[in-house]
Amino acid sequence: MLYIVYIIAIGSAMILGLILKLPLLPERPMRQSWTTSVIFPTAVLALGFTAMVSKLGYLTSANSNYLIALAIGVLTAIFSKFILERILPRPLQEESPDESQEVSP
Amino acid sequence: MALLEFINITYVSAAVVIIGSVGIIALPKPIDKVIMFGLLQGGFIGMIAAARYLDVAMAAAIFDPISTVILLIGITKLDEIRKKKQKQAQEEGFLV
Amino acid sequence: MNEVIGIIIAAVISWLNFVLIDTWMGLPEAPGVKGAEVIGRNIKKRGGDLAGGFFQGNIVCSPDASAGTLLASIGCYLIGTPEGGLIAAVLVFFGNRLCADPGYAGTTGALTITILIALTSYIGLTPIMFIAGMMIAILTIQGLYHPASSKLLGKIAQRMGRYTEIE
Amino acid sequence: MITEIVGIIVLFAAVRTLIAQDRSERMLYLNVIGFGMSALIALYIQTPFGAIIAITYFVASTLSSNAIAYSIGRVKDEIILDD
Repeated sequence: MLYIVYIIAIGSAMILGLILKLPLLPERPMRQSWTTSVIFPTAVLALGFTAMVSKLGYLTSANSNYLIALAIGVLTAIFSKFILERILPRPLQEESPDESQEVSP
Repeated sequence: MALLEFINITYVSAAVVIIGSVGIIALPKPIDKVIMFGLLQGGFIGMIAAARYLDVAMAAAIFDPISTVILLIGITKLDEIRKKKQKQAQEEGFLV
Repeated sequence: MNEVIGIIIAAVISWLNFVLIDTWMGLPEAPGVKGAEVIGRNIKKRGGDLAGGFFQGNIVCSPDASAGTLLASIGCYLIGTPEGGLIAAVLVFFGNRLCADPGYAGTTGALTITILIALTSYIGLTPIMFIAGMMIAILTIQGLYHPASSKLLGKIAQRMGRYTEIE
Repeated sequence: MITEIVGIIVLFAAVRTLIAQDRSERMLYLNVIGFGMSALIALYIQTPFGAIIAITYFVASTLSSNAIAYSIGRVKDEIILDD
Protein backbone atom coordinates (compact mmCIF):
# COMPACT_ATOMS: atom_id res chain seq x y z
CA MET A 1 0.00 0.00 0.00
CA LEU A 2 2.83 2.36 0.86
CA TYR A 3 4.65 1.55 -2.38
CA ILE A 4 2.02 3.45 -4.40
CA VAL A 5 3.39 6.63 -2.78
CA TYR A 6 6.88 5.95 -4.14
CA ILE A 7 5.48 5.22 -7.61
CA ILE A 8 3.48 8.47 -7.63
CA ALA A 9 6.50 10.50 -6.51
CA ILE A 10 8.84 9.02 -9.14
CA GLY A 11 6.21 9.34 -11.88
CA SER A 12 5.40 12.99 -11.21
CA ALA A 13 9.08 13.90 -10.92
CA MET A 14 9.91 12.23 -14.24
CA ILE A 15 6.95 13.74 -16.08
CA LEU A 16 7.67 17.27 -14.85
CA GLY A 17 11.35 16.75 -15.64
CA LEU A 18 10.48 15.86 -19.22
CA ILE A 19 8.25 18.94 -19.44
CA LEU A 20 11.11 21.12 -18.14
CA LYS A 21 13.32 19.70 -20.96
CA LEU A 22 15.76 17.70 -18.90
CA PRO A 23 17.36 14.94 -21.04
CA LEU A 24 16.14 11.40 -20.44
CA LEU A 25 19.58 9.77 -20.19
CA PRO A 26 23.11 11.25 -19.83
CA GLU A 27 25.26 11.23 -22.92
CA ARG A 28 27.70 8.41 -23.49
CA PRO A 29 30.02 7.34 -21.90
CA MET A 30 27.47 7.47 -19.15
CA ARG A 31 29.80 6.91 -16.21
CA GLN A 32 31.82 10.11 -16.74
CA SER A 33 29.17 12.67 -17.67
CA TRP A 34 28.00 15.43 -15.35
CA THR A 35 24.62 16.02 -17.03
CA THR A 36 21.56 16.28 -14.81
CA SER A 37 19.04 13.92 -16.42
CA VAL A 38 15.65 12.40 -15.58
CA ILE A 39 16.78 8.91 -14.55
CA PHE A 40 19.83 10.05 -12.61
CA PRO A 41 19.69 11.87 -10.23
CA THR A 42 16.04 13.04 -10.33
CA ALA A 43 14.44 9.63 -9.73
CA VAL A 44 16.95 8.73 -7.00
CA LEU A 45 16.39 12.07 -5.26
CA ALA A 46 12.61 11.57 -5.41
CA LEU A 47 12.95 8.10 -3.82
CA GLY A 48 15.17 9.42 -1.03
CA PHE A 49 13.03 12.46 -0.22
CA THR A 50 9.89 10.31 -0.09
CA ALA A 51 11.64 7.93 2.31
CA MET A 52 12.69 10.88 4.51
CA VAL A 53 9.14 12.27 4.68
CA SER A 54 7.76 8.80 5.36
CA LYS A 55 10.18 8.20 8.23
CA LEU A 56 9.55 11.65 9.71
CA GLY A 57 5.91 10.61 10.14
CA TYR A 58 4.00 12.82 7.75
CA LEU A 59 2.30 10.02 5.84
CA THR A 60 -0.62 9.20 8.10
CA SER A 61 -3.99 9.34 6.37
CA ALA A 62 -4.66 7.62 3.09
CA ASN A 63 -6.18 10.65 1.39
CA SER A 64 -3.42 13.21 1.87
CA ASN A 65 -0.63 10.71 1.10
CA TYR A 66 -1.08 11.00 -2.63
CA LEU A 67 -1.09 14.82 -2.55
CA ILE A 68 2.11 14.86 -0.49
CA ALA A 69 3.77 12.43 -2.92
CA LEU A 70 2.74 14.62 -5.87
CA ALA A 71 4.18 17.70 -4.14
CA ILE A 72 7.46 15.86 -3.45
CA GLY A 73 7.76 14.93 -7.12
CA VAL A 74 7.15 18.48 -8.33
CA LEU A 75 9.61 19.99 -5.82
CA THR A 76 12.28 17.40 -6.70
CA ALA A 77 12.03 18.16 -10.43
CA ILE A 78 12.30 21.92 -9.80
CA PHE A 79 15.23 21.31 -7.42
CA SER A 80 17.23 19.23 -9.87
CA LYS A 81 16.50 21.58 -12.76
CA PHE A 82 17.31 24.95 -11.20
CA ILE A 83 19.09 24.59 -7.84
CA LEU A 84 21.34 21.50 -8.02
CA GLU A 85 23.83 22.97 -10.50
CA ARG A 86 24.01 26.12 -8.41
CA ILE A 87 24.74 24.68 -4.96
CA LEU A 88 26.95 21.82 -6.22
CA PRO A 89 28.76 23.09 -9.33
CA ARG A 90 30.88 20.83 -11.51
CA PRO A 91 34.58 21.11 -10.67
CA LEU A 92 37.17 23.03 -12.62
CA GLN A 93 39.61 20.88 -14.51
CA GLU A 94 43.14 22.01 -13.66
CA GLU A 95 43.90 24.93 -11.41
CA SER A 96 47.51 24.21 -10.48
CA PRO A 97 49.18 26.61 -13.00
CA ASP A 98 47.12 29.57 -11.77
CA GLU A 99 48.15 29.12 -8.16
CA SER A 100 51.83 28.83 -9.07
CA GLN A 101 51.48 32.08 -11.04
CA GLU A 102 49.90 33.74 -8.05
CA VAL A 103 52.75 32.79 -5.76
CA SER A 104 55.67 33.55 -8.05
CA PRO A 105 55.68 37.41 -8.03
CA MET B 1 39.06 -14.29 26.82
CA ALA B 2 38.77 -11.67 29.54
CA LEU B 3 40.61 -9.32 27.24
CA LEU B 4 37.68 -9.23 24.81
CA GLU B 5 35.60 -7.33 27.38
CA PHE B 6 37.77 -4.27 26.78
CA ILE B 7 36.95 -4.15 23.07
CA ASN B 8 34.10 -1.64 23.05
CA ILE B 9 33.75 1.84 21.64
CA THR B 10 35.18 3.68 24.67
CA TYR B 11 38.46 1.78 24.92
CA VAL B 12 38.94 1.52 21.15
CA SER B 13 38.45 5.29 20.69
CA ALA B 14 40.82 6.07 23.55
CA ALA B 15 43.46 3.75 22.05
CA VAL B 16 43.07 5.41 18.64
CA VAL B 17 43.47 8.88 20.19
CA ILE B 18 46.62 7.78 22.06
CA ILE B 19 48.12 6.24 18.90
CA GLY B 20 47.33 9.40 16.95
CA SER B 21 48.96 11.71 19.48
CA VAL B 22 52.06 9.49 19.67
CA GLY B 23 52.29 9.73 15.89
CA ILE B 24 51.91 13.52 15.93
CA ILE B 25 54.78 13.83 18.41
CA ALA B 26 57.10 11.20 16.95
CA LEU B 27 56.93 11.61 13.16
CA PRO B 28 59.14 14.39 11.73
CA LYS B 29 57.50 15.45 8.43
CA PRO B 30 54.53 17.90 8.54
CA ILE B 31 52.21 15.97 6.20
CA ASP B 32 52.71 12.80 8.26
CA LYS B 33 51.64 14.86 11.24
CA VAL B 34 48.48 15.94 9.38
CA ILE B 35 47.65 12.32 8.51
CA MET B 36 47.99 11.29 12.17
CA PHE B 37 45.82 14.30 13.05
CA GLY B 38 43.12 12.81 10.82
CA LEU B 39 43.44 9.58 12.82
CA LEU B 40 43.06 11.55 16.06
CA GLN B 41 39.88 13.22 14.79
CA GLY B 42 38.26 9.82 14.27
CA GLY B 43 39.05 8.69 17.78
CA PHE B 44 37.87 12.03 19.20
CA ILE B 45 34.45 11.78 17.55
CA GLY B 46 34.18 8.20 18.79
CA MET B 47 34.89 9.36 22.36
CA ILE B 48 32.22 12.07 22.13
CA ALA B 49 29.69 9.59 20.75
CA ALA B 50 30.55 7.12 23.50
CA ALA B 51 29.39 9.73 26.03
CA ARG B 52 26.19 10.24 23.96
CA TYR B 53 26.74 13.97 23.26
CA LEU B 54 25.26 13.57 19.81
CA ASP B 55 24.95 17.24 18.80
CA VAL B 56 28.59 17.92 19.74
CA ALA B 57 29.62 14.90 17.66
CA MET B 58 27.68 16.26 14.68
CA ALA B 59 29.35 19.70 14.94
CA ALA B 60 32.80 18.14 15.35
CA ALA B 61 32.26 15.91 12.32
CA ILE B 62 31.28 18.90 10.19
CA PHE B 63 34.14 21.15 11.33
CA ASP B 64 36.93 18.58 11.00
CA PRO B 65 37.70 18.86 7.25
CA ILE B 66 37.73 22.67 7.54
CA SER B 67 40.54 22.53 10.11
CA THR B 68 42.45 20.00 7.99
CA VAL B 69 42.18 22.20 4.89
CA ILE B 70 43.40 25.27 6.80
CA LEU B 71 46.41 23.34 8.13
CA LEU B 72 47.24 22.08 4.63
CA ILE B 73 47.05 25.58 3.11
CA GLY B 74 49.49 26.78 5.74
CA ILE B 75 51.91 23.92 5.15
CA THR B 76 51.86 24.37 1.37
CA LYS B 77 52.52 28.12 1.52
CA LEU B 78 55.30 27.69 4.09
CA ASP B 79 56.98 25.05 1.96
CA GLU B 80 56.89 27.24 -1.15
CA ILE B 81 58.33 30.19 0.74
CA ARG B 82 61.14 28.08 2.18
CA LYS B 83 62.07 26.62 -1.18
CA LYS B 84 62.13 30.07 -2.77
CA LYS B 85 64.30 31.43 0.01
CA GLN B 86 66.68 28.49 -0.32
CA LYS B 87 67.03 29.08 -4.05
CA GLN B 88 67.68 32.78 -3.49
CA ALA B 89 70.35 31.98 -0.91
CA GLN B 90 72.02 29.59 -3.32
CA GLU B 91 72.06 32.20 -6.10
CA GLU B 92 73.52 34.88 -3.84
CA GLY B 93 76.19 32.52 -2.58
CA PHE B 94 77.00 31.65 -6.17
CA LEU B 95 77.39 35.35 -7.00
CA VAL B 96 79.53 36.11 -4.00
CA MET C 1 20.96 -18.91 11.12
CA ASN C 2 24.25 -19.25 12.93
CA GLU C 3 25.99 -15.90 13.33
CA VAL C 4 29.46 -16.87 12.08
CA ILE C 5 28.13 -18.49 8.90
CA GLY C 6 25.92 -15.45 8.33
CA ILE C 7 28.85 -13.05 8.64
CA ILE C 8 30.91 -15.09 6.17
CA ILE C 9 28.08 -15.19 3.60
CA ALA C 10 27.45 -11.45 4.05
CA ALA C 11 31.18 -10.72 3.57
CA VAL C 12 31.21 -12.61 0.28
CA ILE C 13 28.05 -10.84 -0.94
CA SER C 14 29.36 -7.36 -0.03
CA TRP C 15 32.79 -8.04 -1.59
CA LEU C 16 31.24 -9.13 -4.87
CA ASN C 17 28.79 -6.22 -4.80
CA PHE C 18 31.24 -3.39 -4.36
CA VAL C 19 34.08 -4.76 -6.48
CA LEU C 20 31.85 -5.58 -9.45
CA ILE C 21 29.96 -2.27 -9.36
CA ASP C 22 33.10 -0.19 -8.89
CA THR C 23 34.84 -1.95 -11.76
CA TRP C 24 31.81 -1.65 -14.00
CA MET C 25 31.54 2.08 -13.29
CA GLY C 26 35.12 2.56 -14.48
CA LEU C 27 37.14 3.22 -11.35
CA PRO C 28 40.29 1.41 -12.61
CA GLU C 29 40.24 3.31 -15.90
CA ALA C 30 41.35 6.76 -14.85
CA PRO C 31 42.04 8.67 -11.63
CA GLY C 32 39.05 10.91 -11.00
CA VAL C 33 40.88 13.42 -8.83
CA LYS C 34 44.56 14.21 -8.61
CA GLY C 35 45.14 12.51 -5.27
CA ALA C 36 44.11 9.14 -6.66
CA GLU C 37 46.84 9.33 -9.26
CA VAL C 38 49.50 9.89 -6.57
CA ILE C 39 48.34 6.83 -4.61
CA GLY C 40 48.13 4.66 -7.75
CA ARG C 41 51.65 5.56 -8.89
CA ASN C 42 52.99 4.85 -5.41
CA ILE C 43 51.35 1.41 -5.31
CA LYS C 44 52.85 0.59 -8.70
CA LYS C 45 56.26 1.67 -7.41
CA ARG C 46 55.95 -0.78 -4.53
CA GLY C 47 55.33 -3.70 -6.86
CA GLY C 48 51.61 -3.59 -7.59
CA ASP C 49 49.38 -3.02 -10.57
CA LEU C 50 48.50 0.43 -11.92
CA ALA C 51 44.78 -0.20 -12.55
CA GLY C 52 44.34 -1.69 -9.08
CA GLY C 53 46.21 1.29 -7.66
CA PHE C 54 43.81 3.71 -9.35
CA PHE C 55 40.92 1.64 -7.95
CA GLN C 56 42.25 1.92 -4.38
CA GLY C 57 43.07 5.60 -4.77
CA ASN C 58 39.58 6.37 -6.02
CA ILE C 59 38.09 4.54 -3.02
CA VAL C 60 40.21 6.69 -0.69
CA CYS C 61 39.43 10.00 -2.36
CA SER C 62 35.65 9.84 -2.77
CA PRO C 63 32.81 7.71 -1.33
CA ASP C 64 32.16 5.04 -3.96
CA ALA C 65 30.24 1.77 -3.95
CA SER C 66 32.14 0.55 -0.89
CA ALA C 67 30.87 3.51 1.12
CA GLY C 68 27.42 3.01 -0.38
CA THR C 69 27.40 -0.61 0.78
CA LEU C 70 28.42 0.18 4.35
CA LEU C 71 26.18 3.23 4.78
CA ALA C 72 23.12 1.53 3.28
CA SER C 73 23.63 -1.40 5.68
CA ILE C 74 23.83 1.06 8.59
CA GLY C 75 20.69 2.80 7.39
CA CYS C 76 18.79 -0.47 7.03
CA TYR C 77 19.92 -1.52 10.52
CA LEU C 78 18.95 1.71 12.29
CA ILE C 79 16.13 3.28 10.24
CA GLY C 80 14.26 0.46 8.53
CA THR C 81 14.77 -1.90 5.65
CA PRO C 82 13.68 -0.09 2.49
CA GLU C 83 13.76 3.51 3.75
CA GLY C 84 17.22 3.63 5.33
CA GLY C 85 18.95 2.48 2.20
CA LEU C 86 17.19 5.12 0.11
CA ILE C 87 18.08 7.92 2.56
CA ALA C 88 21.70 6.69 2.58
CA ALA C 89 21.72 6.74 -1.23
CA VAL C 90 20.70 10.42 -1.32
CA LEU C 91 23.29 11.43 1.30
CA VAL C 92 26.03 9.46 -0.51
CA PHE C 93 25.08 11.28 -3.72
CA PHE C 94 25.56 14.69 -2.07
CA GLY C 95 28.86 13.54 -0.57
CA ASN C 96 30.03 12.37 -3.98
CA ARG C 97 29.24 15.69 -5.59
CA LEU C 98 31.14 17.49 -2.79
CA CYS C 99 34.21 15.33 -3.56
CA ALA C 100 34.20 16.24 -7.31
CA ASP C 101 32.86 12.90 -8.58
CA PRO C 102 29.77 12.35 -10.76
CA GLY C 103 28.28 9.97 -8.21
CA TYR C 104 27.03 7.00 -10.21
CA ALA C 105 28.97 4.32 -8.34
CA GLY C 106 27.91 5.31 -4.83
CA THR C 107 24.18 5.51 -5.45
CA THR C 108 24.14 2.32 -7.55
CA GLY C 109 25.98 0.42 -4.81
CA ALA C 110 23.60 1.69 -2.11
CA LEU C 111 20.46 0.78 -4.09
CA THR C 112 21.70 -2.71 -5.02
CA ILE C 113 22.74 -3.58 -1.47
CA THR C 114 19.31 -2.42 -0.25
CA ILE C 115 17.65 -4.84 -2.68
CA LEU C 116 20.05 -7.62 -1.64
CA ILE C 117 19.34 -7.05 2.07
CA ALA C 118 15.61 -7.11 1.42
CA LEU C 119 15.94 -10.37 -0.55
CA THR C 120 18.30 -12.21 1.80
CA SER C 121 16.20 -11.40 4.86
CA TYR C 122 14.06 -14.40 3.88
CA ILE C 123 16.93 -16.83 4.53
CA GLY C 124 17.86 -15.25 7.86
CA LEU C 125 20.55 -12.65 7.10
CA THR C 126 20.15 -9.43 9.12
CA PRO C 127 21.66 -5.98 8.28
CA ILE C 128 24.04 -6.15 11.26
CA MET C 129 25.78 -9.10 9.59
CA PHE C 130 26.29 -6.97 6.50
CA ILE C 131 28.06 -4.26 8.56
CA ALA C 132 30.61 -6.79 9.89
CA GLY C 133 30.90 -8.41 6.48
CA MET C 134 31.65 -5.07 4.81
CA MET C 135 34.36 -4.36 7.39
CA ILE C 136 36.02 -7.71 6.62
CA ALA C 137 35.72 -7.04 2.88
CA ILE C 138 37.31 -3.58 3.08
CA LEU C 139 40.09 -5.02 5.27
CA THR C 140 41.02 -7.53 2.57
CA ILE C 141 41.22 -4.77 -0.05
CA GLN C 142 42.86 -1.87 1.78
CA GLY C 143 44.42 -3.22 4.92
CA LEU C 144 46.47 -6.40 4.48
CA TYR C 145 48.97 -6.34 1.61
CA HIS C 146 48.57 -3.82 -1.17
CA PRO C 147 50.57 -5.33 -4.11
CA ALA C 148 48.64 -8.62 -4.02
CA SER C 149 45.22 -6.99 -3.75
CA SER C 150 46.01 -4.49 -6.53
CA LYS C 151 47.11 -7.34 -8.82
CA LEU C 152 43.82 -9.16 -8.12
CA LEU C 153 41.83 -6.00 -8.88
CA GLY C 154 43.82 -5.48 -12.08
CA LYS C 155 42.99 -9.02 -13.24
CA ILE C 156 39.27 -8.42 -12.57
CA ALA C 157 39.47 -5.12 -14.51
CA GLN C 158 41.12 -6.87 -17.48
CA ARG C 159 38.43 -9.56 -17.46
CA MET C 160 35.66 -6.95 -17.51
CA GLY C 161 37.32 -4.78 -20.16
CA ARG C 162 37.95 -1.77 -17.93
CA TYR C 163 41.75 -1.82 -17.82
CA THR C 164 43.60 1.48 -17.78
CA GLU C 165 45.27 2.94 -20.87
CA ILE C 166 47.56 5.36 -19.01
CA GLU C 167 51.18 4.31 -18.67
CA MET D 1 30.51 -10.43 18.76
CA ILE D 2 30.17 -7.88 15.95
CA THR D 3 31.58 -5.01 18.05
CA GLU D 4 34.64 -7.12 18.89
CA ILE D 5 35.31 -7.91 15.23
CA VAL D 6 35.07 -4.24 14.17
CA GLY D 7 37.12 -3.06 17.17
CA ILE D 8 39.96 -5.48 16.48
CA ILE D 9 40.03 -4.37 12.83
CA VAL D 10 40.21 -0.69 13.91
CA LEU D 11 43.06 -1.32 16.36
CA PHE D 12 44.99 -3.34 13.72
CA ALA D 13 44.64 -0.55 11.16
CA ALA D 14 45.63 2.15 13.69
CA VAL D 15 48.84 0.33 14.66
CA ARG D 16 49.72 -0.23 11.00
CA THR D 17 49.14 3.48 10.33
CA LEU D 18 51.71 4.36 12.99
CA ILE D 19 54.44 1.95 11.83
CA ALA D 20 53.97 2.29 8.05
CA GLN D 21 57.01 3.38 6.06
CA ASP D 22 55.39 5.30 3.23
CA ARG D 23 53.10 8.28 3.09
CA SER D 24 50.39 7.08 0.72
CA GLU D 25 50.34 3.70 2.46
CA ARG D 26 49.19 5.62 5.54
CA MET D 27 46.30 7.08 3.54
CA LEU D 28 44.94 3.59 2.74
CA TYR D 29 45.02 2.55 6.40
CA LEU D 30 43.34 5.84 7.38
CA ASN D 31 40.46 4.94 5.08
CA VAL D 32 39.95 1.69 7.03
CA ILE D 33 39.78 3.79 10.23
CA GLY D 34 37.00 5.88 8.66
CA PHE D 35 34.93 2.81 7.81
CA GLY D 36 35.48 1.22 11.23
CA MET D 37 34.70 4.27 13.37
CA SER D 38 31.44 4.96 11.54
CA ALA D 39 30.44 1.30 11.98
CA LEU D 40 31.28 1.49 15.71
CA ILE D 41 29.22 4.66 16.16
CA ALA D 42 26.26 3.06 14.40
CA LEU D 43 26.54 -0.10 16.51
CA TYR D 44 26.67 1.83 19.80
CA ILE D 45 23.99 4.49 19.27
CA GLN D 46 20.89 2.56 18.26
CA THR D 47 18.66 5.44 17.15
CA PRO D 48 18.05 6.96 13.67
CA PHE D 49 20.18 9.99 14.56
CA GLY D 50 23.12 7.61 15.01
CA ALA D 51 22.85 6.65 11.35
CA ILE D 52 22.87 10.33 10.33
CA ILE D 53 26.01 10.95 12.45
CA ALA D 54 27.74 7.90 10.94
CA ILE D 55 27.01 9.03 7.37
CA THR D 56 28.11 12.62 8.11
CA TYR D 57 31.35 11.48 9.73
CA PHE D 58 32.19 9.21 6.81
CA VAL D 59 31.64 11.91 4.18
CA ALA D 60 33.63 14.46 6.21
CA SER D 61 36.58 12.08 6.67
CA THR D 62 36.57 11.37 2.94
CA LEU D 63 36.70 15.13 2.25
CA SER D 64 39.77 15.56 4.44
CA SER D 65 41.39 12.48 2.85
CA ASN D 66 40.81 14.06 -0.55
CA ALA D 67 42.53 17.29 0.55
CA ILE D 68 45.51 15.45 2.06
CA ALA D 69 46.01 13.26 -1.02
CA TYR D 70 45.88 16.32 -3.27
CA SER D 71 48.57 18.11 -1.27
CA ILE D 72 50.80 15.00 -1.12
CA GLY D 73 51.17 15.38 -4.88
CA ARG D 74 52.13 19.05 -4.58
CA VAL D 75 54.56 18.94 -1.65
CA LYS D 76 57.13 16.31 -2.58
CA ASP D 77 59.96 16.61 -0.04
CA GLU D 78 59.56 19.43 2.38
CA ILE D 79 62.34 21.28 4.17
CA ILE D 80 62.54 20.76 7.89
CA LEU D 81 64.27 23.37 10.02
CA ASP D 82 65.48 21.66 13.20
CA ASP D 83 67.30 23.93 15.57
